[in-house]
Amino acid sequence: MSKQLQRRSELSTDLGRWLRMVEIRAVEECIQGLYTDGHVRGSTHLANGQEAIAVGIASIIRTTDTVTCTYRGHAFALALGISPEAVLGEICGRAIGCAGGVGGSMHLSDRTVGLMPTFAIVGAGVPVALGAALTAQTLGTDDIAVAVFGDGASNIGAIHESMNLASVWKLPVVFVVENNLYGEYSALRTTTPTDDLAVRAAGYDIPSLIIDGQDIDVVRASTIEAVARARSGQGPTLIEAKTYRYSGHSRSDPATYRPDGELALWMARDPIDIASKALSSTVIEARRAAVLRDVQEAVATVLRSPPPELSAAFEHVTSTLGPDA
Amino acid sequence: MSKQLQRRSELSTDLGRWLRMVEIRAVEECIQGLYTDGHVRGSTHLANGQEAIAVGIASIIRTTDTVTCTYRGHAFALALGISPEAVLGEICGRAIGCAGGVGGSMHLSDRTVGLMPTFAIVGAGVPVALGAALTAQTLGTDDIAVAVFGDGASNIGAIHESMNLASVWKLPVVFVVENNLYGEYSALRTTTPTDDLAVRAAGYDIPSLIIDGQDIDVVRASTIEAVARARSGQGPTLIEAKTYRYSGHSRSDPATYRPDGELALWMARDPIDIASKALSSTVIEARRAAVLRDVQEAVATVLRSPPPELSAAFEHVTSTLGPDA
Amino acid sequence: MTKLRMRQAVVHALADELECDPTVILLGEDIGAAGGAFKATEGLQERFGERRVRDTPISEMGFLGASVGAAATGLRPVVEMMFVEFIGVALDQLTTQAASFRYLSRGSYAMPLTLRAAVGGGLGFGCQHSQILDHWFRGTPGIHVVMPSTPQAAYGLLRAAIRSDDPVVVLEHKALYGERGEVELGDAGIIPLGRAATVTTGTDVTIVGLGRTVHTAVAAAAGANWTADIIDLQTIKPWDRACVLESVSKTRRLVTVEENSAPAGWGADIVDTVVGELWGNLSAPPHRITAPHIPIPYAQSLEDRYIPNAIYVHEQVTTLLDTGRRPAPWWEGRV
Amino acid sequence: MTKLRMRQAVVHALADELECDPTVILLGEDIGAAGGAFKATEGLQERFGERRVRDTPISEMGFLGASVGAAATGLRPVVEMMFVEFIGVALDQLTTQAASFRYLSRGSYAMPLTLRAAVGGGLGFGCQHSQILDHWFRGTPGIHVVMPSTPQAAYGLLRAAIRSDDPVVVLEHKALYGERGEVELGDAGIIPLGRAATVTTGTDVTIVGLGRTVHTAVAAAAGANWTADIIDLQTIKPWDRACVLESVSKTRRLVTVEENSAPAGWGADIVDTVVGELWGNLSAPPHRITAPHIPIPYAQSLEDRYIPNAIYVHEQVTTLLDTGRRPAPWWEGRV
Ligand SMILES: Cc1ncc(C[n+]2csc(CCOP(=O)(O)OP(=O)(O)O)c2C)c(N)n1
Ligand SMILES: Cc1ncc(C[n+]2csc(CCOP(=O)(O)OP(=O)(O)O)c2C)c(N)n1
Ligand SMILES: [Mg+2]
Ligand SMILES: [Mg+2]
Repeated sequence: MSKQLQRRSELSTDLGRWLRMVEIRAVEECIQGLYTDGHVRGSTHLANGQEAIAVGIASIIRTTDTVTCTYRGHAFALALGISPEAVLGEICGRAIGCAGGVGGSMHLSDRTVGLMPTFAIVGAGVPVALGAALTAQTLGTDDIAVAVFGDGASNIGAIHESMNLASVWKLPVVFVVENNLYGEYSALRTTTPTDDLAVRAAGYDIPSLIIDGQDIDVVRASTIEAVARARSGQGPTLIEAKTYRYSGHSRSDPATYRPDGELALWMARDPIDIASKALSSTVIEARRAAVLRDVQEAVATVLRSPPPELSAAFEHVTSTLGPDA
Repeated sequence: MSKQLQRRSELSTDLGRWLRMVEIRAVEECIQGLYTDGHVRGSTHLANGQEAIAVGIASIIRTTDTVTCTYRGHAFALALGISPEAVLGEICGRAIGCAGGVGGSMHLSDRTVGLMPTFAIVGAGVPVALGAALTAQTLGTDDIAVAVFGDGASNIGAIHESMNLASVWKLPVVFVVENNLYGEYSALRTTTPTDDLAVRAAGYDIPSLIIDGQDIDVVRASTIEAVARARSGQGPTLIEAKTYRYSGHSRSDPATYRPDGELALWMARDPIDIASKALSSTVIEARRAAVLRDVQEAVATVLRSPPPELSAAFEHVTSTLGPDA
Repeated sequence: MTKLRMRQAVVHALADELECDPTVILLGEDIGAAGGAFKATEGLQERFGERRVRDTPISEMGFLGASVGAAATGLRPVVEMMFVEFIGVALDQLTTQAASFRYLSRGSYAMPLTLRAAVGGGLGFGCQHSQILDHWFRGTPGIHVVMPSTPQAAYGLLRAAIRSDDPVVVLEHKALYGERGEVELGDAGIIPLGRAATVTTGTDVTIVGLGRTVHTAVAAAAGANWTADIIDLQTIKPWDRACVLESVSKTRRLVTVEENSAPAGWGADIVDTVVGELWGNLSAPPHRITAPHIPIPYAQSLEDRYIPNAIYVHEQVTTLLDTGRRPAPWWEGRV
Repeated sequence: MTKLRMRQAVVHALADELECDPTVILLGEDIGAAGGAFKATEGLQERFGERRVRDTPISEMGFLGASVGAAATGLRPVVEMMFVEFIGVALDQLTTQAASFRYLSRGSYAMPLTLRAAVGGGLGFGCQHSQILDHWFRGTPGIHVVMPSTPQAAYGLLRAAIRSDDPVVVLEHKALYGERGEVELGDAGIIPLGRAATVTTGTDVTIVGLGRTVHTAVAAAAGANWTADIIDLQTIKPWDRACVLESVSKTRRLVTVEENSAPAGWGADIVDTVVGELWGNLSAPPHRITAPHIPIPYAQSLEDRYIPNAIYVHEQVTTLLDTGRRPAPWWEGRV
């Protein structure tokens, strides 16, 4: 079994899921430092605070299912099974990165765990997820697709078209909107007339659920329901997971636009804390330390590892005709 | 007063509106013949059966209001005040056409009556209408905009984005969906999961009305309500007008996809017939004959009139820099 | 060989691929029972079913995006865009998503996506339904672009496009759908991507055309006091350098004929390459014949003048050969 | 003169137009309190209010379309597209709607729409946030396209763009936002559309750059054994034929330097024009220096190599002048 599949299978227990959330949080905490030290270029988007959604979903779906996710994709990448080395390697532009260092933070992927290259254009991944669902429907497999997007993305046309299309064609797809209350620096209420986004599902005759995205058991339960509907040919479901990103939108955003106290309120409902309740505190402390050590080691490995060869830039541009010469 | 404004003012009476519907029907009936005789190129889209919507709306709004409408625009163009010569001239590519013959059937317009060049790309006119509303809101006039689109267009992204934007910004706009049950050769139920499109308005917190588009008085009443809301700063309304096009989608479509009897059912509720109920039959028969004569004369005028000069093709490409040289 | 109209050749190509590969599916607006706005999918839904020949809602971004996802996961979707301009509401999915999928996944995902679109002027559809717009796609690495000139090319290039593991844009000129020609069906009729075809051979000039302008060039050469290698480019991207360079090495003169205006037309890159490769071996400046840079006018007389026709191409080439200098375009002084 | 970073020059241009014309409004994502992703609208909402400096939902088609309608009816909207790639979800509104509005209304409606977009590579944003993409707009009649190289040009071209009654696309290279320069503010600082600027004069070659590559060219010429007319194109469409032709008439050699790859790059049309107009008066083949035709890679070493740099441009020009032949690009053999 590959390392990624092994990692994915670890999500079958409460402890395994909790540890993955811990790992995600730790990896993201390293990124800020790597950025400051000049190892991360461009932009990078942390999902700290949103770990329960990624891990909850990853723990339910199969590796032959497909996930399309956004630039805010570290959590999903790690949850689905990509290793910290491959994620951090990509973010730092190293050959060991999951895209060999040519993609960067916004384009993490690994087909063996079902993660398409994460999408840097808002909304773009949603119709693409429909396509994976269409393949399953056409070939008669019972694989499904999960399309993850943000509250801000809800206002882009691609998502409207996708909801309608998925409903008319009864595609096996689960729409997951991570409603973290902000799209970049804009609060939801300034860009969207309703507080809940799930209300739109009715216009497409799609069943919807509004859930607490901070509680992994809630995420899992609603995912089970939506996935069952999809696999059994009953079509799409929209899950709106209320959540929060602790950091700003991207590495350059101090998030001063948030009202005082809002962050604290959400941190009081931290998904890792919530999930820890079910676990014995002695066990988890030891295991947490191991995870943190592994993440530190991954960082060290990445920093020791070389950038891609120049030839990597010329590979995989097209299939047969060479690099589109 | 210009001829167009004069024509617009004629819509202030039941009789004037009825005559305009008669005129529209007559003009469109000529088009099929003009097409067969080789005077109409490309494609052209009749709105026969839908006249009450165009005339009803035109009779309520002001000439300083803006209308964006589709390629199926003959009815709106004539209703708003453009003359049969200018409409038919454009469709036949003559210099007297409202776009000087360079636009064609899909691009009718006249700024003096508020009609922007009609839109040949599905959905494209809807955000543009928002822009006219934005101008009014920004400059503090109480003009409004009307965005007309079809049932099929409801599934395109531009409309979703526009509904949301108009709602958040409380723009003075009236969305009018002419639900004629078909988008090209596709029945609504094959492309859209719900029978009513107005249900989507709730997702944007926009009030909506589902109306009988064949009864001009109903169209007028709902337009008055929506326009009042817009002018008084209370934001957009969605009006879904149930209607039917008697012809196929465009001149090349025999509309064989329609179930037997459907057309007859709708023709039994013809908008011109319905509107005639309130009028004295002796008056209307004489006036109808005059309108038909005028339309025949307009056709003759158009057929006698020259195509545009070659120089017309080079004018109005850009403003100052010449034809974008 | 079978005599077919171009639209029928398209139907045949689609049918043959649907037949021999169960992963091929078609998507587009009214391509099913209606057979497509240009009847280029006629009968296919009846034959292959509603699952494989899918009518879509009017949601270009949605169904093009879905095709991207389907192509990545094992299908070979062939998307019909009724008019190429409609890609303006969905371009992202082609040039940003499909084009970089393979690259970003380091080859894990292939992208066997074919996008057919009707293009070109001459039929009075007005300025928003008559363009070629190859420049929207030509600048993007990872995408191939082809444009057939004949029923055979429509058949052969489309089958090659569907078999390609990369996104291929197939631009079908709507004025050619009704044209007839002999078609070699079957695998022997497949035309590989990236190869031009020499239509006539001559000595004085190489004329490169694409789609409809190939016929314009042939008509322009008829009865001329010069003879030409007329090359049908077939694939615009990547275009066949070897074929063009070999010909121009011989004729020492190049003319490209396109229905685009100059600023972003495909001829410029060919002129540039020829200038670079054959510097010192040219007897006249390579020359582009294009349309003027104005929206395509509706009225017949104007649209007919807009599109480069055989008489104009004949005059232009003749003047070029006579004078060794580029002739002015017909609209000079108007712009 | 005031020393400003390019981003500040943009703020000044916007502020001056907002100040002197009440119909100017700004729209874009997070351009208000946040001051824009690149801080090129900083402080403007505070100064001019929420009605005139509007944060938009993430709805590019919606707010670009609304800007088209606003421009037609009396406002002068300036739209910020955070990254030029995002226009891929809204292109229709620019190239199909805005571009033909004046034409189809026979001049009744003007279209004073300005679309600013951040472009270009070098900062590690990856292949979907680093392109120039001028080719998306260059083929469309009715649209102008400019790209500033300095704070002065950013100020002057943007003010001219806002005052134009036509749609103007302003491409701002994100690597230049932080660069400083002296800026002449006020009306005297306005730079008319359609005019190039000669940055340095020389005798051996004319180098045409745009945006960041102007600086690359200047650096390449420093200490070279040749001297160059370095021309900053400023407006890509319509580009300044008179300026370029006059210079090449003198130097007899042309090199264009662009951050695009070759197939749809702007250099080709310039090469084509120069070849046509100055045939027989050139001492070397006009030459285009471009990036390779691959997605822009993320890793720094790769991205740095991707973008034409001063050393490479120096080598290329030197070889061209030495040999009278075009040098091969650095990636030859790799593609
Ligand atoms: C089409 C498009 N428009 C704008 C952007 C810039 N952008 C990147 S992330 C983002 C905010 C998205 O917010 P949301 O959907 O709520 O997701 P979140 O970042 O909160 O996870 C924006 C505007 C983009 N990448 N693509
Ligand atoms: C973006 C786009 N996609 C497709 C088309 C082709 N098309 C023209 S009209 C039409 C049907 C529109 O149906 P509907 O909105 O119901 O309006 P109706 O024609 O019934 O008035 C289609 C698909 C187009 N013009 N633009
Ligand atoms: Mg968000
Ligand atoms: Mg309809």
